[in-house]
Amino acid sequence: MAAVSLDHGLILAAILFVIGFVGLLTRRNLIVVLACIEIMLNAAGLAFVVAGARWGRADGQVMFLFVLAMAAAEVAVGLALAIRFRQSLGRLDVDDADEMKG
Amino acid sequence: MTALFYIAAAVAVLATVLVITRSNLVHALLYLVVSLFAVAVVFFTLGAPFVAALEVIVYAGAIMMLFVFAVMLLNVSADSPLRVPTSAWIGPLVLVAVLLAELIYGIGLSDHALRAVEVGPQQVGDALFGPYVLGVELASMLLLAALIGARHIASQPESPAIEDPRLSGEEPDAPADAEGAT
Amino acid sequence: MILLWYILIPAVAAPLAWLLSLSRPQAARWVAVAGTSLPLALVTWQWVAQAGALRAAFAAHGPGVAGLVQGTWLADIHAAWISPLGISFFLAEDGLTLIMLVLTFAMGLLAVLASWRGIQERVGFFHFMILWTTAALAGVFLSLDLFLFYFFFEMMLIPMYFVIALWGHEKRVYAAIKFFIFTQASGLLMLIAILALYFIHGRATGTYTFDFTQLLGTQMPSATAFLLMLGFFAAFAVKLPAFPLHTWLPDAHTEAPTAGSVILAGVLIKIGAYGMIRFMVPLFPQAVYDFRTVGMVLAVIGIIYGAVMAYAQRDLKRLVAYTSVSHMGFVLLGIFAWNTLALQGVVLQIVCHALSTGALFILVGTLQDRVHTRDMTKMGGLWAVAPRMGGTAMFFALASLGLPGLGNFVAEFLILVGTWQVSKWAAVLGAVGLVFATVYALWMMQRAFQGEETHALRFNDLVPRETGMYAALIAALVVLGFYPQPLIATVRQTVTSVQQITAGSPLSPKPTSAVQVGIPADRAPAAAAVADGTTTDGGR
Amino acid sequence: MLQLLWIIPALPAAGFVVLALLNRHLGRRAAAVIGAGSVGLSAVVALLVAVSFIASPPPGDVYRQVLWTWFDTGGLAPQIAFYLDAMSVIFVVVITFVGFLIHLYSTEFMERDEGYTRFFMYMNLFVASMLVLVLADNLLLLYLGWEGVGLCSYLLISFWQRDLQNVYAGRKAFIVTRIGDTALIIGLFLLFTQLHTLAIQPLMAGAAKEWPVGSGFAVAAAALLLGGAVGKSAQLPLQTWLPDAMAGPTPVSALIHAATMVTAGVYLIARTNVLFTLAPDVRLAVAIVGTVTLLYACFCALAQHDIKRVLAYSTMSQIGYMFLALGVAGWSAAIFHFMTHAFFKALLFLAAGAVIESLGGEHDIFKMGGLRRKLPTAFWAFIVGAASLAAMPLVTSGFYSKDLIIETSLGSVDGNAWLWLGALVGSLLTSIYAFRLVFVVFFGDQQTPVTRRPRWRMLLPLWVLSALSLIGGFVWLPEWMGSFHPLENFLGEALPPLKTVASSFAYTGVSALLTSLVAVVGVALATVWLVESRAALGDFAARPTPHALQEFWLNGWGFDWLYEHVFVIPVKWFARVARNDLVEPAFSGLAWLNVQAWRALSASQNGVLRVYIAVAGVGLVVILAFVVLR
Repeated sequence: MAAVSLDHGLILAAILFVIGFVGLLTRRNLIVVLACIEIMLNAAGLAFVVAGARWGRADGQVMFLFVLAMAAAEVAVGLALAIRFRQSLGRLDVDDADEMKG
Repeated sequence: MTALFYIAAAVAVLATVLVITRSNLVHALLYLVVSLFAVAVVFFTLGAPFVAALEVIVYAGAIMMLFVFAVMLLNVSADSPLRVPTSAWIGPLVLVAVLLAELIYGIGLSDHALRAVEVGPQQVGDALFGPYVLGVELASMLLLAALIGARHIASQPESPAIEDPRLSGEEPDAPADAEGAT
Repeated sequence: MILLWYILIPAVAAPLAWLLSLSRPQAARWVAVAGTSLPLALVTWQWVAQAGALRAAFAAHGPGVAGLVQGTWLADIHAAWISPLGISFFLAEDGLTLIMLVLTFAMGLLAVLASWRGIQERVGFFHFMILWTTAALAGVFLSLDLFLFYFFFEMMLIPMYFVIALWGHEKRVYAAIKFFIFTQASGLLMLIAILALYFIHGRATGTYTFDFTQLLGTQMPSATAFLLMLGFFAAFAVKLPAFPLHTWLPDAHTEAPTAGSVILAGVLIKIGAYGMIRFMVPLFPQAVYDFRTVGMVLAVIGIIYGAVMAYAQRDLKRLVAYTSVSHMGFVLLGIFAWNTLALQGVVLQIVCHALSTGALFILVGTLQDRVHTRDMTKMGGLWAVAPRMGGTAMFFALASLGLPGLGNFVAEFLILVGTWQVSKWAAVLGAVGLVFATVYALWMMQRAFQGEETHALRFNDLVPRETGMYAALIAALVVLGFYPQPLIATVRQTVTSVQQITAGSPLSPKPTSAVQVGIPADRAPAAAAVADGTTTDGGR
Repeated sequence: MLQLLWIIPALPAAGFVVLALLNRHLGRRAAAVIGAGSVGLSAVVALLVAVSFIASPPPGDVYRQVLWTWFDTGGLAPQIAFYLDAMSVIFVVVITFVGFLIHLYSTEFMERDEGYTRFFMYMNLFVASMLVLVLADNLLLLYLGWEGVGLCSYLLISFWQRDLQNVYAGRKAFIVTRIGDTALIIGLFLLFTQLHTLAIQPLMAGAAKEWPVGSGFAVAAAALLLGGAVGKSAQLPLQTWLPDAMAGPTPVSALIHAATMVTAGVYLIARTNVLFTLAPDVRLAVAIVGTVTLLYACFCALAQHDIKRVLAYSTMSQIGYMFLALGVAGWSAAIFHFMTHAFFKALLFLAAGAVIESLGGEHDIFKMGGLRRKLPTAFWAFIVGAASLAAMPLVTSGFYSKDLIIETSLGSVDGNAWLWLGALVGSLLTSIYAFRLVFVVFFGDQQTPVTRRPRWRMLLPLWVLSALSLIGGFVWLPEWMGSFHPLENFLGEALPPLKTVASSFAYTGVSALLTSLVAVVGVALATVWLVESRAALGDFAARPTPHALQEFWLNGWGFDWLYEHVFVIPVKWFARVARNDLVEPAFSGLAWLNVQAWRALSASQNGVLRVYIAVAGVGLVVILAFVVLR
């Protein structure tokens, strides 16, 4: 059960985080942006759990739980905003939202 | 068990890569679900069964469902795929490569503990309602706020833009594009 | 307790003037007159009553540091304010402060009288600002707690900004903002210096306090001392317009209303000089000694550059403003010379400059009210139109060029003699500055008052109110010119005790030659002992 | 009686204050009475004090009256105190007496002028300042008088201030003298710093005690005092202001630019003669400045058209003689010449004033002519004045004082032949231009009609001064005319006696004969050129080189042009260039930079979300790099 080296767990979390970040930078569709944020949050949660596993304490998993709650809340509001976004701007392209420039 | 960890890790990474590269949105979401399941398996191999379960139930189950519903509601698939010229990928990739290198180097500095200790739901439960009881309350408030917020934002009066072209009987493709183009 | 009245009376009169003006606008003027003349009477009474005490303080204690530290003040209040931080409400008054207070209230009263006809709209609010400035100025001169000093230093800025911005002339907003930024930015540098001093002293002696008398002589490496001195110097050099930092003055003075210019020229720019004498040099004598050559160069440039710039101006008020730069160059020269002669000259120059330039500003202001322009090219031959005004302008132009027989000459002579003993070339260039002073003063008279009446301007000559003001100022200048001894005696105690504090450093050489520091020979050795015993040299 | 000393300067000062305060309400008559009266009273008191000083001399032949201590700080404690000794008695009497005559003259001369009260106000202030200058016990009080007279000279030169030319002349006078005053005040700094006092007598004693002959400090102090004297007495190089100072009314020129103020420099050097004996080469410099100036002024005077400018250059040259006398340590001789010069030069100026007034303000001598019969008093006054100026032998006071100086310039221990020769040539030229003036103005045919005839208040001073110009010299007869020289003995109490070389050529009969002969030859030449063959002179002057030379002399050897280009134009250029403050760009530049920075930063907010996230990513990378790699 415990032969897995924790470093690899952290490396996995890092890779997932990084992939999420790339997605964030390149995709222009709002839904995909939200998804990428989810990936990054998930990677962060993974890191917490790995840390908890390292010390054998539950704090890691408790933190994961909070991350989860926060992610859920974030998605809910995010998607609601997506709907409004779609209504007002017609398209879900993130680059349209640039009134705040200058 | 370690083999399972590596397999699951590989699946997770692959799935995540596919999420951000698929042009079709629904495929992307589904790959995301796969990735979440893979991560759940990783949790399991790391000796955190409670969290693995949670991952499956809440993350894959609830949050992804929200996404899917949103996709359906927003009728997104009809939009023109918002492709970014491949040249635009180079910048972020370089940045991210540097970031990854730093993270891995940082991780390399840690004390390379080998043994992952099993942490069952019992301990998590004690911790949750022990020192972290305040955290739980706050989380619940957060969720409540998100709930009301999402409901309020999403329920604005219908605005013409969202009318589904097909209902109004015109040619489905032309107006969508025209509409899309504005 | 009397010190509190000096700040409270104008401070209370300020809102009163504003409120009363809502019902009857003219009432604000009388409240303002009361708000300034009452404390003026108070401080003059104190001056007369305490003159004996001043002489006694000097005779009995000798000018030892004791004079400054152990409270042989004329009056002082020491109350805790924010004690955890070591901030105390510490007001104290000695000869120099007394003179500055007299000047503040006199100039305040003059400003109110000068704007009797000039200011018509928002009269109450205007007098609120004037009285608030006067209260803040009184606070600045009285406070000996560095934090309190900085508090009043900043508090005086806001009303002055409004006076210039609301009642000024064409480019008033630009001038007001420029004045505010210049003073505020340099004030912040001083704040940093104060705080640094506060912490250095705290760490060294364990007691964290802003009390100036305790901060005196804090030990610190000379490089830090130099930096802190520069912080203080920045603030005071901007206030006293020293050469490179003076560009705000012409704009502020030109655009300010008459009352604003009078207070600005009369008292505000004197805070720079007062601050240097009271705080900067005693705190960092060694640093000031290292900085002395640069300081003197700036002062001399200020004198000559100010004079030539005054000559170059077309705007009459701007010309008078640049004369202030030139005169304050003398003050800076005297402060860096730092011996009895120079310092007495500085104090006398502060008073005489306030009187002569204040009068010139009132004159130019009232002329502008009559002729509706400040441009000298549009004037000419006004002597024929208003001979009394021409005569008065001639008198004050002569005062500003340092004509012997008037106070300015005695001041400038003392400063230059004092500077000669420190650095000969500075005194020579300062004396050359006098020639340039003649150039601009006579140039002003020629362009504005003499020559042919080119523009057929018709306006009435001086009204009794104005003649009364000018007569008082003329009398003061002539008395100071022929018998300045009362003023010198009042300030003697401060001048010698301030030099005692810096006696350790090379800034003021050991008072071996009694003549140097003006102590009667018999007590020189005793004073020297006092100097060695108590003062630890600040920042050797 | 000596206690009344302080009243002498106090009276004119009081006159000034009264006139200043009641300016508007005084009629012409009242102003005249107060103006001339105060100086007259002061003259009376001066005479009383002089008589009592001579009759019963105070102990040590010195009387010191302290009024109050000016101020006392840091070792400097000047007192407002008056010091009366033989020399200042002479000065006070001459100033007040000649002053009164000129005030009386100007009551009529300025009659039709609208600034009547203002004129007498300034004149009274001038007399008061001059008296303070000559009576000052302290160099600082002397400086107060010194600047006071400079101020009054400015106020009076630009008295008719409607015409900007006069105002410019007044400004030029005040600024040029102020340059000299700067040298003087620096001298004061040096003297106080080294000798710890400014009271003249202790200063002189201290200097004599502490400074060896020729010591650096003595030379520097003497040179600086010479600088001040040169400025005020219009000697080279600060002489350009005197000819322009003629823009003022004629009584002003008579009082200030002939009799009193311009001799302030002579008084200063005579008063501080100890310093000059300690610095022999500076004293020699005084002699050289004197000689060069007197020759320069003679040549300029020959070429002038304006009657007053001729007299101005003549004053400059006569003061050159006084400087020459001081330079060769003939202190008393200089004072004697001051006295006689005051009489005949005031006479010449007042006579010129009468001529100008009667010709309705005409200044150009070539437009005058043939006034012999029309203005007899002026004519005879001019003859006496010119004769005294040219030092006609035996008859005029000028002969006794100027020839004494010429004799001393060779005979004194410190004299030398070159100085003597310069003085002699000067004497020749003086008599030429003096009588050129007389012949051109009073002989030949009349060109401008006489409109107004001077009345008694203008004529009386002319008569009195003519008398004084004739008999004034008998107080100090030369050796070969018997040993009657009371003035020399009287001045001997205050000033060191002249040390002479007994065997020098100067004291032989031949040189005395030569000096008096020179004056007569001069007059002869003038008569030949200007009366007999005037036409011949005219065409000689028309030829190119003499005309150019005349032009060159007319505008004072080009000094004005030189100073204009060396000093005035650069300052004006700098003023024009730096009109709105050289330092201003530094701060407005700061503001501009601020604006550019704002513009650049706002461009970075381009609204694209992904750019913002990328920037955040870069930030993350940097922070991680910093955290991880450290």
